[in-house]
Amino acid sequence: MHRFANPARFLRLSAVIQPWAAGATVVLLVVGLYLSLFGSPPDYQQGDTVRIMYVHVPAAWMALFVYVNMAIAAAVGLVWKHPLADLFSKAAAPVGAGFTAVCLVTGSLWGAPMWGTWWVWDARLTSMLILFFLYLGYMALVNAFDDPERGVKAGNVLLLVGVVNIPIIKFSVDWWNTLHQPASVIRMGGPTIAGEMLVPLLVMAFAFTAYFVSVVLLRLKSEILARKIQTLRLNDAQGR
Amino acid sequence: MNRFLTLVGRDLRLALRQGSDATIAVMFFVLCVVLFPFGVGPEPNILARIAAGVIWVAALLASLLSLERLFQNDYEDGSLELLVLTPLPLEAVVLAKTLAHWLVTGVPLIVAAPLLAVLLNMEADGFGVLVLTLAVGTPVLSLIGAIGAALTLGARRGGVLLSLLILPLYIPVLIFGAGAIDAAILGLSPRPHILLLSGLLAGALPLAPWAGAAALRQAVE
Amino acid sequence: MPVFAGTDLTCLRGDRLVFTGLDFRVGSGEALLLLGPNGSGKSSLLRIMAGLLRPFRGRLAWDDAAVADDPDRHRGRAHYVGHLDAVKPVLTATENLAFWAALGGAPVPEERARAALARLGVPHIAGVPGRYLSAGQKRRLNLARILAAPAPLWLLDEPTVALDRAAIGLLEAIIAEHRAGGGMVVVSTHTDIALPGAATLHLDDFTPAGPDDGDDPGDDAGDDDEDTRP
Amino acid sequence: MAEFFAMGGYAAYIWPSYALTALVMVGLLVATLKGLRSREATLKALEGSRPPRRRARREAAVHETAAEMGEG
Repeated sequence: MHRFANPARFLRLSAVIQPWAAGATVVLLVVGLYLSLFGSPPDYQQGDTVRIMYVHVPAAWMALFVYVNMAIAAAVGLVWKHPLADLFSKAAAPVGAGFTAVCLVTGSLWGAPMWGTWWVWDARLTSMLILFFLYLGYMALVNAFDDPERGVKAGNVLLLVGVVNIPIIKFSVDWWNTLHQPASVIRMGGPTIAGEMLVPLLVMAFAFTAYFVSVVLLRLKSEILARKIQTLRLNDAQGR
Repeated sequence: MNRFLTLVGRDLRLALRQGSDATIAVMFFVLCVVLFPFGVGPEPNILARIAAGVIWVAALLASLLSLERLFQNDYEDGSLELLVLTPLPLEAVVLAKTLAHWLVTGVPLIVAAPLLAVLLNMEADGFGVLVLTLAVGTPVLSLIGAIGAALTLGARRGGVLLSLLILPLYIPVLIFGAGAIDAAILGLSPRPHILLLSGLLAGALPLAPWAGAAALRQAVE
Repeated sequence: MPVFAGTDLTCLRGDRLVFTGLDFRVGSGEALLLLGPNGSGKSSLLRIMAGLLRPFRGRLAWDDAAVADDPDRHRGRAHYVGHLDAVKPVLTATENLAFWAALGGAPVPEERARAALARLGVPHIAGVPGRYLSAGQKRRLNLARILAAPAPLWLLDEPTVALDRAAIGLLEAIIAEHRAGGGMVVVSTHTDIALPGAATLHLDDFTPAGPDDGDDPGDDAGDDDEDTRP
Repeated sequence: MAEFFAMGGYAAYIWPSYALTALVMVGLLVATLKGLRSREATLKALEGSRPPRRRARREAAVHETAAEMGEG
């Protein structure tokens, strides 16, 4: 892993991966969209609304997947002082936040016809909302310092604290829900997934992952350039 | 240990001499709670129903109020650098300053809470549990808040940022704190809630000094 | 006879290389004077020596034992005076000082504090709250801190700022006394300060674009993504 | 075809879901590319404005350490 620390080496590697990731994103998205909109049957209970699931559930997976990746990168950045690991979390956060937002809104759009309400204080929804706030907090913190490196490092500590807290939040919210809400009102009466629904779901999940990889590589490159610009400016200011 | 107490003593002395911190937090707490009857109407049953949650939310916000300055003054006048360089481990510095902060701002909240419970017509069964949950919960608020205060040190608009970072992490404390009181009022045992709250305290005690120290080291670098 | 030494120190701030390949050595009773223009890394070097900043590369050693192995111990034997005076406006000079003396492990902090203030020629400010002190008095108060609790290594970053000529003379005498007792001092300064027999270190000798640093770009030059220009 | 767009009567929920997802994904991509292009331009302008020899040397020094950062 440390072999890729050199920005130049990373940029070359990323230039190789980039077209493949971008290509995979396009192909998978086309196939996934076809399957989820045409190629799969409506659910016998939920009708066509089940098609929302094909963006909603992969987005939820991505929201968690991206956060876990960011936290791992934060640990690597803090322990091994790995410069690319530092930048990764910063590059990934907006994408993760985007997927979380997609998950929340599509969930709402799914809930409206199915549950008859746009929002319920269900444990799942609530913990997703909190995850969204964590993303926003991380992004605000990273961008709040004049010295970008300091922001990224503070963000790393926050990500690790968040990792400890996410299970606690999840667990407390689950508990709170069972105490206050009669379980009969809201049930995620999810259909037992049949193969013809699972396939589009997985294809979409892979498409989102490929999209994440391509965008994060671009964002990382952008971050590296930003660092370079900063270095040059500082050197100019120092007159050397 | 002596050094630890020296630092706690100095922070207490500073807080008492420059006054305001403790009184502002507790006044904010009271005002915040008093606003609710104006918002939801004076109906005693409704107030009694929401009392536990309102008092806990107000305590959360009040403890957040003075957190921003937990390390700010020391950071600005150079004391923080010197504290990093003393033989006292930085984790102990964070813990000592957090303890002083809790003594100054957390304890007055615990004292004022029963009074507010009366104003909101809370059932008498909840009073003891209210004080107990606040006694266990407010140190957790101070500890988690210390992490946020260390992280936002030197940031632009640190205060607003601090609330954005910290409030989501406060949610479990709020849930278990208010949950215990509700349980007691409903005649159930508040024990599991209080145990979970104590668990949070046990978890925050090592985590907050570690994370706070890590953040402070970066702040002075 | 303790020796404090650094070998092959490199300091990186962000992506900017402040200095590289820097060696220094301070023995018991010796003094080291850091010279160089603004931005050449005098403060960074002192912060590295104190342990506030981690060197990107290189090793600090106290009597051949790496400082990084036991940072807590190192902090106990160094006093650092930075640009900020760390004076609390609501505490009196004695209280300010006694606090740092107590943290530094002095047995009777109050007494040490008063003695240190007297030694710096400002015994009359003992009971004055920090907010009424002038810049020069605050600086003396900060310098008194290094006397209030004993430590063998003094790291002074521009200690003469805000001091008048008489106070600088006092500081010189205090440093001489400290060195006579086997202490070591590292000072960065723009003004003249008399440190008899002090070694000097010009930091601009170690900046990457400096005149003496014409070494080869290194074996990784081929990895440079921007091609070298004609 | 119209039947397909009607989505069994749930068009008002399904199409916005997909539209929003597309909007977020395309928006992020566009913002990323825009930032990248503008930084590339800034870097080019900065590098063009300095004497090449000194720059190459300093860059070499920085890259040398960056490489060590990787291998160390």
